[in-house]
Amino acid sequence: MPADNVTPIELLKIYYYLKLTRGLEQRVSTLYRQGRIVGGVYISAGEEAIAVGSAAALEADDVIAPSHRDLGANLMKGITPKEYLAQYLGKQTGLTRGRDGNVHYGDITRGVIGFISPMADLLPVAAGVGLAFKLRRERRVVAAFFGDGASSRGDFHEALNLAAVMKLPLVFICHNNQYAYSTPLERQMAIEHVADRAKAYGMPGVTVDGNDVLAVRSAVAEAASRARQGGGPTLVEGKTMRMRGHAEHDDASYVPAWMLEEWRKLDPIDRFGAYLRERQILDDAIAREIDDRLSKEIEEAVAFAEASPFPEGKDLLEGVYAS
Amino acid sequence: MPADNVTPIELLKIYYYLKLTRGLEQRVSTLYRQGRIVGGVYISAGEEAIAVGSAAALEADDVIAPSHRDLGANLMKGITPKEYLAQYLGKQTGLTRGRDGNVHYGDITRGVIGFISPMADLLPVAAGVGLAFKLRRERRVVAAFFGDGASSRGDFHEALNLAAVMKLPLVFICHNNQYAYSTPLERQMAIEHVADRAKAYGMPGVTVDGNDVLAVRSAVAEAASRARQGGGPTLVEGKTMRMRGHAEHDDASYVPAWMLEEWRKLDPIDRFGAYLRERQILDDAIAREIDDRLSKEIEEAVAFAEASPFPEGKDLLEGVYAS
Amino acid sequence: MEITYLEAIRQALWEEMDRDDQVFMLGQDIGVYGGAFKVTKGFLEKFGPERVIDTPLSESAIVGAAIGAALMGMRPVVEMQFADFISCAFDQVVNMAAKQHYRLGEPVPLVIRAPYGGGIHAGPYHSQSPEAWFFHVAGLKLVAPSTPRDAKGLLKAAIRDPNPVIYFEHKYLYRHIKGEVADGDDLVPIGKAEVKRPGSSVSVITYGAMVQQSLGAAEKLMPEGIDLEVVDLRTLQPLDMTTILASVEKTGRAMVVHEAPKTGGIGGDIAARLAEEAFHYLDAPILRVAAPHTPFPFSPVLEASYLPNADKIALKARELANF
Amino acid sequence: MEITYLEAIRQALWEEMDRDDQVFMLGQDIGVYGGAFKVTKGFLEKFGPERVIDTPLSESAIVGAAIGAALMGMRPVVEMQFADFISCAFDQVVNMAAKQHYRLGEPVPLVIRAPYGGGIHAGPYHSQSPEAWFFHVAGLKLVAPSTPRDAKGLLKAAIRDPNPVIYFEHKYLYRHIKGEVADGDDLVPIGKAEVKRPGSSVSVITYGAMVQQSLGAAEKLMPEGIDLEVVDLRTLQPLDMTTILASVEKTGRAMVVHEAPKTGGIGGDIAARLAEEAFHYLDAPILRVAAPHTPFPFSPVLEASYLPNADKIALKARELANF
Ligand SMILES: Cc1ncc(C[n+]2csc(CCOP(=O)(O)OP(=O)(O)O)c2C)c(N)n1
Ligand SMILES: Cc1ncc(C[n+]2csc(CCOP(=O)(O)OP(=O)(O)O)c2C)c(N)n1
Ligand SMILES: [Mg+2]
Ligand SMILES: [Mg+2]
Repeated sequence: MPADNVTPIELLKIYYYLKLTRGLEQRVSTLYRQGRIVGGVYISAGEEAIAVGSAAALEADDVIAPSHRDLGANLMKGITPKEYLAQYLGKQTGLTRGRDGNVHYGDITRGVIGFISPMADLLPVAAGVGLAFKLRRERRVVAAFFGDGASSRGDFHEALNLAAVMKLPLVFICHNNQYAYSTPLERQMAIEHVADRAKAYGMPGVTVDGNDVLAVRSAVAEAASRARQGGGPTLVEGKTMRMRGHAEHDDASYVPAWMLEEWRKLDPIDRFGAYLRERQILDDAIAREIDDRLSKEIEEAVAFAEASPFPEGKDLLEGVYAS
Repeated sequence: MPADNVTPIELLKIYYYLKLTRGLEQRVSTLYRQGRIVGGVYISAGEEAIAVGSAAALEADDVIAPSHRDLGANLMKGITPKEYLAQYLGKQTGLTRGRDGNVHYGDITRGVIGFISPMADLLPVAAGVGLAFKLRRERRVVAAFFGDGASSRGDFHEALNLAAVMKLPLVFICHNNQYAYSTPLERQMAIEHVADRAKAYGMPGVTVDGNDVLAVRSAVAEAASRARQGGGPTLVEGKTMRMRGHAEHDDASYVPAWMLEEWRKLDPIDRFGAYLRERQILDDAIAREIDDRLSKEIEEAVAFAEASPFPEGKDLLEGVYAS
Repeated sequence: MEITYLEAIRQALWEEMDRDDQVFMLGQDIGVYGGAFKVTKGFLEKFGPERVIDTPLSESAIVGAAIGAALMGMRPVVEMQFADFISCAFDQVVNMAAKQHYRLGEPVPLVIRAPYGGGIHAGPYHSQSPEAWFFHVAGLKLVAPSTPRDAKGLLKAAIRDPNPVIYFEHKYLYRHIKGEVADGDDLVPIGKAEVKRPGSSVSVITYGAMVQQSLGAAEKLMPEGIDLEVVDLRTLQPLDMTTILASVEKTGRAMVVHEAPKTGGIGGDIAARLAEEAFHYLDAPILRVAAPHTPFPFSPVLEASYLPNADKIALKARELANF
Repeated sequence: MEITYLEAIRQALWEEMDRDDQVFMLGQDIGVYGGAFKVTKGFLEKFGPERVIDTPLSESAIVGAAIGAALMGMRPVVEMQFADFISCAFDQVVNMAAKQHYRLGEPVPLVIRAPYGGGIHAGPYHSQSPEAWFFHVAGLKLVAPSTPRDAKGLLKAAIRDPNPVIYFEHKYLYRHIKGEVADGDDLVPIGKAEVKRPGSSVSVITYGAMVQQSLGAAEKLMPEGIDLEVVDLRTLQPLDMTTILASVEKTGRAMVVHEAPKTGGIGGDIAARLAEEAFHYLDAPILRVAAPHTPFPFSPVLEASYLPNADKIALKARELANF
């Protein structure tokens, strides 16, 4: 694992966010099974390292354009577990005040572009945020996430091309998790690496082990630093695996069992935990302390969300237009 | 010039269509200047070799998806000069019976998908024609044309990716004529060759001298033969130059004069003519005969188009739906 | 035997695929997975991967490719995973598919299945009812069945129609409504409305999921002596004005009900036509019950407030009856 | 001094760019070339390439990027080369720009300039009037000026508005209409219609190029003692129902006129609202004069038959006045 100059405190922070991501999503999955969630549930289990490693490489005032498996990055940008859970429950205290659901939230003031469903739609928008930085001579970077599936959409192409031509400060980050819903890679593209698509735009394309959080961090840090210096965008692909169904209603029986077994051995949190223990940054006591803090934070979030009010029907018409 | 096994008769046919294309377009340009044309006029002067060379590489039952500078290919597929001129004049005898104009015509029964304005829109459609061939086990190929500018559109990306994944019998052919309207290549893409975009799809990408009609023919023939044998699509880029304005209203003052001068020396018809003379396939007598035949054909077409009636206003409502 | 709306759609697809080997399906996750709503479960096994095509995540290419295959005389049936994503293929639908026959006389026998509508707690991007956009576009036919029988009969008719047909299948109805369907070829003709409940007081002109709600309103109002006539449009384009006008001539009172937003919805057009063509029969204003001018909201309270239902319809119908 | 409609647009852009350095423009060929219609001629020289950005041929990326910059508080003004190509950016407009404020409370101060409309012999892909699609989408504002003064004042208001505004500028009017504009900041408020000609017999509710035609119809009918009131909507969304209703209350007769196809056009909504809200004032059916349900045709004869004009308006207005 390429630790670069990451301090132990930072390493523990990364560990914390990896665990928080997994813990929160597991909790939401349980709530889903109990029928306490409105709508579908999208889990990033097994690929948290891409979101967390990427966000760990950014500066505080950088912006992210998350996709649907980037809870870890959202949390690192300051979205709270309470907001996250309230969103899933359709509550007034969620970031969309119940107007939108599940993973469709964001807050531009905290540097998170609000995710919407149509895959790859955020990529041109992210390019525009980068354009604003460029025009204003701000040394800020946008990290824009998407899946292997999303890379088949026209908006992916148009956005990466635009960013490359205009040398915008972007890092495009792909969760290559082998599937788009039920569709395996070989039915999505005739290339091996999504990073190869970078060649069509004249930008660097890098493939990393997406389950190695420090490898992701390092690749994104390098790309972000280049972008910050005016060197234009980079495409970073993290190879990983979607370890659950597309959403929690999907048992993913179309995924061969051996694939999941192989990838389970590469679990990014297990691996990073082992690494931290090896480097003696983590031990049982710290791990327990972290786990305790996490479960407290998660349960508080659940309690908060469940206690929160629903939006009121009479508010329906408000806020369609800004004034 | 890679003549492969092209017979003298075929070579003369290619020469004829190059000259016919140029002659017809020059004639339309003159009519435009005389105010006898409805709407804009799009000319392929200097890049006829791409359309003609490509069409010369196809079998009779192959299909083309032309773009707006592919008159040469349309003619070779059997669209007549009369139909072409009637279209420009908005006459009932045009292929769209006056419902559409200038270069927006086609005839699927002759293997020409009707071109429409939004750039790159025909590429997915061409893929679908290729899909029909594949599903029906017909050994036919689709040649789909587009410009450098069109390659920035989402539909370009989606179509090439789909064709590659499904191994469809397509040859994607780019007129890289250095400009999209007033926009030079470097503001459209950060790569040198449009053919590099093939790498994003796992298909072969070939760059040829677009002003060498036999080089184009040879590259397309190779790609078509691969496609016909189930080997999937290829991207062929012909380097050329748009020698006139985007349309005839545009004086193209944004194009540096030296560029036009350089490219004029590479005129595809002059070069091919010289080659034919060298190979003693063409001489003054044959050239004169061809020129005579051409001017006759062109003038007949003009006369036909001018004599043709306009569509009648009362027909406006007809044919919106097929029955 | 009573079957669900979803099963009726499945049967229509199955029988048409069986009947005509030129019918095939393209879409995301329709093969191994059987479609996001499992409409095409079992089709891959029966008809094979050449006729049940899992595509990359590329709506524009999917529709474009279907157009291409249709131009060659095949009968593609496209599944949009959600109608919301038809926005990503909008250009192909309105500029390519819709205009082809008018321009060139070439039929495009294409069906786009658009799972639409709300009531399933799925928020702004999985609940929209976008039919009005297409209602404004000449060259498209639009159908929106409300019962299993119509669902089956209209889908069969759509597949056999030589025009591009958008088939709006309501997601809420999939499993919420059951009914008889005839065996074999019980085609429901495109362009024919059906009076689902005869009545004398007020004509309720509606379609899709609002047919049930309107019938519910009729039940509610019966004890008050208000007798609603419920006209189910079934086909939105072309509109069956004969049936609509006959109903309004009888009742003298008209309201239009749909789930899509009122502003710019199809109801406006129907009301406008009545205001012009039925002016003499009308004893009261024409009312519309439809969603408000906001995005589709997620949280159940907001969704309930947003969607028209039997109570809201009854309220307005009473107002009208007592006018 | 009288200036053209085009010059008025140019002035508004120029003055707003000058006033606020957060205003910038993106589009195809707007820089060196000055735009397909030369609206932005001279802007590159004055404001430099960072604020007058020539983009690749990528409508979706252009709109998406503008949304991103708007999210950061900039004031992007996008030029579509023709309104017809907004179909290629449809998803970004309706799913991203329109819903952002409702979902997240984040303003998107974006202007899309859409050169629309016919009468210029430009056929199906360079003549469309697509405003009705967007009228159905909550979160967008739509303006469509008919005079130089409104063109200038509304564009300034649009640029300062915190919402996404589509600015429909009519291509036929560009150089066909002249008028006075006030010096300096003469903003025309969004949401206010204007009675362009007071009259007592019939209210003609219209916008865009049809305002002139309606005024022409009024002239024609004067000698017959028929006195048209011409209400110019100017803003299509939000509709100024107060002004519309006041006019209809006065005249008791209403017709709606627009160039876009009648079926599914905005006129349907206006007529429907009148049929509901003005039932008591109406002495006659509400008529609509608009284009028929066909694609926009190319040939001048067909185009003349297709487009509404003063004669067609006068015919219907006479019918209504004599009702
Ligand atoms: C334009 C569009 N089409 C279809 C969908 C439905 N859909 C949601 S996620 C998904 C698969 C996405 O795959 P990928 O981008 O690889 O992300 P992953 O879910 O694997 O993380 C699909 C088809 C969508 N959201 N947007
Ligand atoms: C989607 C779309 N946007 C804009 C236009 C307007 N337009 C017509 S041709 C053109 C430039 C095309 O450039 P290129 O593809 O390189 O072809 P060339 O004209 O150079 O042969 C533009 C911008 C269009 N037709 N379609
Ligand atoms: Mg994936
Ligand atoms: Mg070009």
